[in-house]
Amino acid sequence: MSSILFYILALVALLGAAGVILAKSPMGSVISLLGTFFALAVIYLLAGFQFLAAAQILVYAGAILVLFLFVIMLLNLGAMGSRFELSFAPLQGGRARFAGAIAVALALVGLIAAQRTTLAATSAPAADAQAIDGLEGLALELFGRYSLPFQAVSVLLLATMVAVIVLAKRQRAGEHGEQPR
Amino acid sequence: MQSHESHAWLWWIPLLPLIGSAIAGALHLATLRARKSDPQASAPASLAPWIACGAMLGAFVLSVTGFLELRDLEPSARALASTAHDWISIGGLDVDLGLVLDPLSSVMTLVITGVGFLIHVYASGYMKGDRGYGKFFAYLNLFVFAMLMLVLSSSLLGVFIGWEGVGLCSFLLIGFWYEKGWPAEAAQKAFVMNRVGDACFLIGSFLLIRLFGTLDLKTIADTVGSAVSFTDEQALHMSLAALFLFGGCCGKSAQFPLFTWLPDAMAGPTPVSALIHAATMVTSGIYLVVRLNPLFAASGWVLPLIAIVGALTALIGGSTALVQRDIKKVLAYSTVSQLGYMFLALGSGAWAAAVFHLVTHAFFKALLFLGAGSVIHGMHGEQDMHKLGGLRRHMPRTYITFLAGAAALSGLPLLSGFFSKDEILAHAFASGGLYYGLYYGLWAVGVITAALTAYYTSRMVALTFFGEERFDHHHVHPHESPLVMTLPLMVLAVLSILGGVLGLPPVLHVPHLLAEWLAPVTDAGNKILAASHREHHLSHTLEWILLGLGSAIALGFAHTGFYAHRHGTAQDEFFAHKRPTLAATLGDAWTIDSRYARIIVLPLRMLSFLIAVVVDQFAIDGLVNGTGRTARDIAQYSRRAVDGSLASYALWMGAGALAICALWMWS
Amino acid sequence: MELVLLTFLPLLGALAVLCTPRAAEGLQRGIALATTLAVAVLGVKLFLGYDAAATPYSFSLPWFQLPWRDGTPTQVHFSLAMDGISLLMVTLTAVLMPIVILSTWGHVEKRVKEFMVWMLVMQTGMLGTFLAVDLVLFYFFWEVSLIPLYFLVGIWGGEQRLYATVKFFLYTLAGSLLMMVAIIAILFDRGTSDRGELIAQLGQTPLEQQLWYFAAFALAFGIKVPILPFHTWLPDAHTQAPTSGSVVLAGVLLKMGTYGLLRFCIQMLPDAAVAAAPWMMALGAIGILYGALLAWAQTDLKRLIACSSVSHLGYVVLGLFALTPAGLSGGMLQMVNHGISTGLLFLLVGMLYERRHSRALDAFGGVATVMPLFALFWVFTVLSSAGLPGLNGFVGEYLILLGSFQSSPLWSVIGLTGVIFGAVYLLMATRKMLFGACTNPENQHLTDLNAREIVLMLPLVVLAVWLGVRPNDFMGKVEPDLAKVGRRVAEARQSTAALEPVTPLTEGVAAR
Amino acid sequence: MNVPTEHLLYLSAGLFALGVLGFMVRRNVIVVLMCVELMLNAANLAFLAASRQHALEGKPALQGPVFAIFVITVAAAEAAVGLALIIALYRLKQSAETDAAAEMKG
Repeated sequence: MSSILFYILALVALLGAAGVILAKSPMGSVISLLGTFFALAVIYLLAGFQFLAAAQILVYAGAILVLFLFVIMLLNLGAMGSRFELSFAPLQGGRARFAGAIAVALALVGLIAAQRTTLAATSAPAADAQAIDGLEGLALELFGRYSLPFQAVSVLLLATMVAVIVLAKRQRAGEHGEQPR
Repeated sequence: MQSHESHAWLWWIPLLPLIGSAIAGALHLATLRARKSDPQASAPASLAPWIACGAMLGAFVLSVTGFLELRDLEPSARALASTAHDWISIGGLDVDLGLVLDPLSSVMTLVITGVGFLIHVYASGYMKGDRGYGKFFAYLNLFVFAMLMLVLSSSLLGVFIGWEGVGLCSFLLIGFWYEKGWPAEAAQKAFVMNRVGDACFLIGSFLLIRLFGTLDLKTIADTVGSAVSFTDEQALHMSLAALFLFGGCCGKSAQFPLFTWLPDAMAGPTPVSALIHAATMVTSGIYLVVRLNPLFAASGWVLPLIAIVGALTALIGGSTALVQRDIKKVLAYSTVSQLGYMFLALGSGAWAAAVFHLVTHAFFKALLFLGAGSVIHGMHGEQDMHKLGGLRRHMPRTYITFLAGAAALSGLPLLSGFFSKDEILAHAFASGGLYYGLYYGLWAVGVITAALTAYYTSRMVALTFFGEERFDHHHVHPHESPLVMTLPLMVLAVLSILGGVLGLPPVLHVPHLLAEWLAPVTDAGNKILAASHREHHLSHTLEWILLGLGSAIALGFAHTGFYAHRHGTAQDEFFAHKRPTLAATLGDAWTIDSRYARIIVLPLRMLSFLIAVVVDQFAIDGLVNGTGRTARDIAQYSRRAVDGSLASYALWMGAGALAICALWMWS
Repeated sequence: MELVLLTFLPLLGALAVLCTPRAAEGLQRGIALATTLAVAVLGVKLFLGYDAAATPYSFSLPWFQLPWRDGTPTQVHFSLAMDGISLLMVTLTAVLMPIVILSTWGHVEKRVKEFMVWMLVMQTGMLGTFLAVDLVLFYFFWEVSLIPLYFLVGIWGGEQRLYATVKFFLYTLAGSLLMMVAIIAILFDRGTSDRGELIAQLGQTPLEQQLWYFAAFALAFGIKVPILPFHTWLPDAHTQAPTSGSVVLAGVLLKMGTYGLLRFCIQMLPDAAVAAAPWMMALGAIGILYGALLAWAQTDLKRLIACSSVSHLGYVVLGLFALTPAGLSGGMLQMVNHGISTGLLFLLVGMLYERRHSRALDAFGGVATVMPLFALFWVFTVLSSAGLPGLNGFVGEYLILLGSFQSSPLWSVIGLTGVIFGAVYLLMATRKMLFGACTNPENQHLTDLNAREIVLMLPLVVLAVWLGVRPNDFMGKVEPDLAKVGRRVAEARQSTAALEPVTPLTEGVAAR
Repeated sequence: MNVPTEHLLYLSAGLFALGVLGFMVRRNVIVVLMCVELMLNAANLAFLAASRQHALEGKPALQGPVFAIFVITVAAAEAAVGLALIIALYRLKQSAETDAAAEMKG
């Protein structure tokens, strides 16, 4: 029964992704992206990655998408739906076809790669009920072998915050009259 | 069997002229500054001729003492060797420089220093007042040094030092009056043609090294002389070596393929023509062949080739001299013709006859050149016979001596030219049977050329000294040359007349002095010739017939030539008018020289232009600059791709990702 | 120890010149001349003191280490040594430099300080190249000698000096980079970059690999020599270089190429040399003819001499790759001869250029009447360059042609025609320039050579005559080492039956 | 769910392809950023699919989820910076068009 659910969710995810591209206004694409994220979260759940499903929802859907929403609202891009008609129009014909071809080719490559991975035929998965990413296993892994990357990521986040503040600060200086060059 | 103690004094023979040349050169350079201001103020330089003549006299005296010392030794041991200085011992090549005075080289040194001394004395008068007075004598002495080295050296490389040395001096002396422009071109032509000959000479020397491992002339001659048999590979190498050495001789002795430089060499002062282009340098080819006569004798088909080339050159020289107007050109072509005779003698195996003709030719041709020089000197540089005439009254001494020389050249009986030339014809006739009668043909060519010689000599005498005076009198006042010039003429005249005594024909039952004297050198060659049954004897009757025929031709054609031209240039105009094409071709030495220019020089110049501009500039350089340019173009093109639009960057990123995946897929 | 002094004395001189104030040109010239003279004296002392039998001068110091396979590091040494082969070239460099510096009095006026510094640095580079034993050190000095010339030609050169100097620099650099690749490959293949050991060891590397090393070295040195297709930089570099630059370039730098060919391509890789000999001889012989014909069509005097250098070095290549004792010794001797005769030619052209500021052949005519002393020196040099017996050119040329005749008569004969063309273009230039009537008014009042210029040329003239008359004094010291190379090559020839020379005739003839 | 891993990988490939397409085609910077997020998610999915496969074969390998976590954090950081840039860009150009920012021309 759950495998059918997987195929439905896969379809939802693909449609959501298509929606992101085809949506007329950024708001539309944000919403379809949200749909994709939820579909993926459930897939992770089905595949036995409870923690990651939660992470997916919390971080991706909760934090990043909200950030996108803020920005769209801040710059009230949503309203300028009409202007974006032009922007939606894909690039001149030639480029679009070229891009399409690249995308299709990449998809093919992905498929072939998937094909080629010599995965043993999956007999009926015994029980993917209990979570693969059990917390204590994950924590041992994360803070054991991967402690260095973990620290690195923390530094990365710090750097990001500094960057964003600097970018933002410049804005305020802008308001005091002199145009930021 | 060589005399073991070394004769260091031999080195003084070549060194004296060298020192003379150095001093004369130094004097010339010293007075350079002085003469820059006042051209005539060359007081110290006037010492130069005395030094030069002194050096020549010293060398002559030493040569005579050497000759006498040789005469005392018994024939087989006649060789005075000097200590050999180790010149090159590099890379497996051991060449030591020594001097050897043996019968052949003593004859040559006597001729060189003797005739040379006379010419030096003559030149001190002829060149007086010339700006480069000291320089002239420096070059002349340097030439004699090189010639003596050529004749006395014991190894082939020593000979080559002299060989190119004389080429250099002839270049310097032909181009002596370089301000006039065309002598410089004649000098360059002479040097380059000699260089062609020298290149063949070098190849010959390589072959000799490969065959004999050494370049010492004595060992080579002895090895070939004493060898019983040769493998055919060795025979091939020997004939090739002989051929290439003969190529060298052609270049130096102005034989058929490489003779066109000699007439142009008349651009130099007359004493130079006398010394270099009549008596000494041009005879070096004959000296080399006689020196290595065993090699040439043993090299089968090369001897007939030499004979053919000799006869052909004789004919070309003789026929061209018929129509020349410039007196020195007549003598130049006559020299070419007489050299052809000598090589004809060598080709028919008569080594002594060739040397005999060489000696007599040195006497009468030097005399004729100096005579012509004194005519030119008297006529203030006029050389065209059509503007001379009737000079016998103005220059009696020159006239008489010139007459003696002309008689000897045309082979009038009892004179030196008669005996030497007819001996050559006799030998050619004697070996007539060989190579299905080739030599009979060559003998016939020889006889025809003898007739032509008599004709053009008498024409020259008639046009110059007889008939009405064809020069305008108020400008030109012909006068007799001073004693210092005419004295050598007289000495040479005596030698030309009595020269015949050196080699009287056997029919007179008198020993052939020169043949006996040269016997130790030429025996090996004659033995080999005899071994291959090419030895030949003439019955007495045949000899008398030949002698009679020779004198008849000489007298007859001399007579017709003289009377045709006694009154003036009518005969020449008549001939030019009736047969213009023949006159033209003959005048230009069968147009060989112009053909060389068209067939060899022009294409080479075009090739060099082609290489310089097309291949070098365009192709190779183009390639080099091209790589530079293509690099710049690629950069230019790729710069355009970066046009700032994010979308295109995204596209390139996508394409890049795809490329990497594809690569990964196929790897 | 003297070798280090010899190599780095010029560098000290350069430093000394650097410290002098900019304006004190006289002082700078003085220091430069003094240094070069000191080097010359030391060079001659080393030459005279050199005894082939005794161990050659050598000096070695560990320089730096490079990680090699499985941890054991290879040690690159700073090692200099002077044996027979480099003896002549070191002495020539040492002797030539003071003459070059003395010649700058006439034509270098602006920025004398940098000029002297660059000259002295170049001398260090050149001496180092000839003395270096270690491959890496050789490459280091090779580059040190290359860079100064870039500035010398670039700053003090003629009109299109930039084009010429960039072309020259990139061309030579491209070649030398390939050589560096080969050096690194050898270093990591054999674990040592010391030439002595390599000579012993490289014999075992497979022929195919040896051929690759040979190709790399031959290309780098071929560009420098220059061998035929890579010669187009030489005429441009020479025409635009200042006189002293041209003399050094022709006198020594070109010989680094031929020295390299002898040292690395023949001595170190004999099997490959034997295999490639026919091709190299072909290039050499055709180079002679090509260079001669090229020179014949030139109108610029310096360009003509540059093309004649291409022809003369064709001789050296022909000689070296004949791989016979005569060829090797001839090649070695011709390297020195070419340095002397072409050096003299460039000095003379420089003097003419200082007076007349033109190099075009047709701008002159009848110079001999106005400058007889110049004419004397010019004709002397032309004869030495054309190989007149009795002067230096002949001995080298004869040995080369003899040596190449022993291994392949065809190329020797083609090279021999070069003798004829050699005379043609030199005499053509002499005739156009010296002889004929002095019509051009500017030529009428040219001043003849002054004392400095004559003193400048005397040592070279004396050397030319001495080499021509008594070559054994110089080659005696070189013979043993060249004989070793000759034997080594003969063995290689036996083992690779690829090319056997024309079977030499039984010496002498079936004696009686 | 007994879905074979290939299918998960097909889904991931599909998502990735769409993400790339959007990334290249869309002119609006924000949408481009979203497509980037989409691509990152596709990568996450692939990681987890592989991890699942190992778990099914009996030897659980936790590299997959750990990497997924890192990908998420990086995506978050990237999105933050991207959006900050967009705001700055908007301040400057009053437009979020990709063609607006063309000063970096070669």
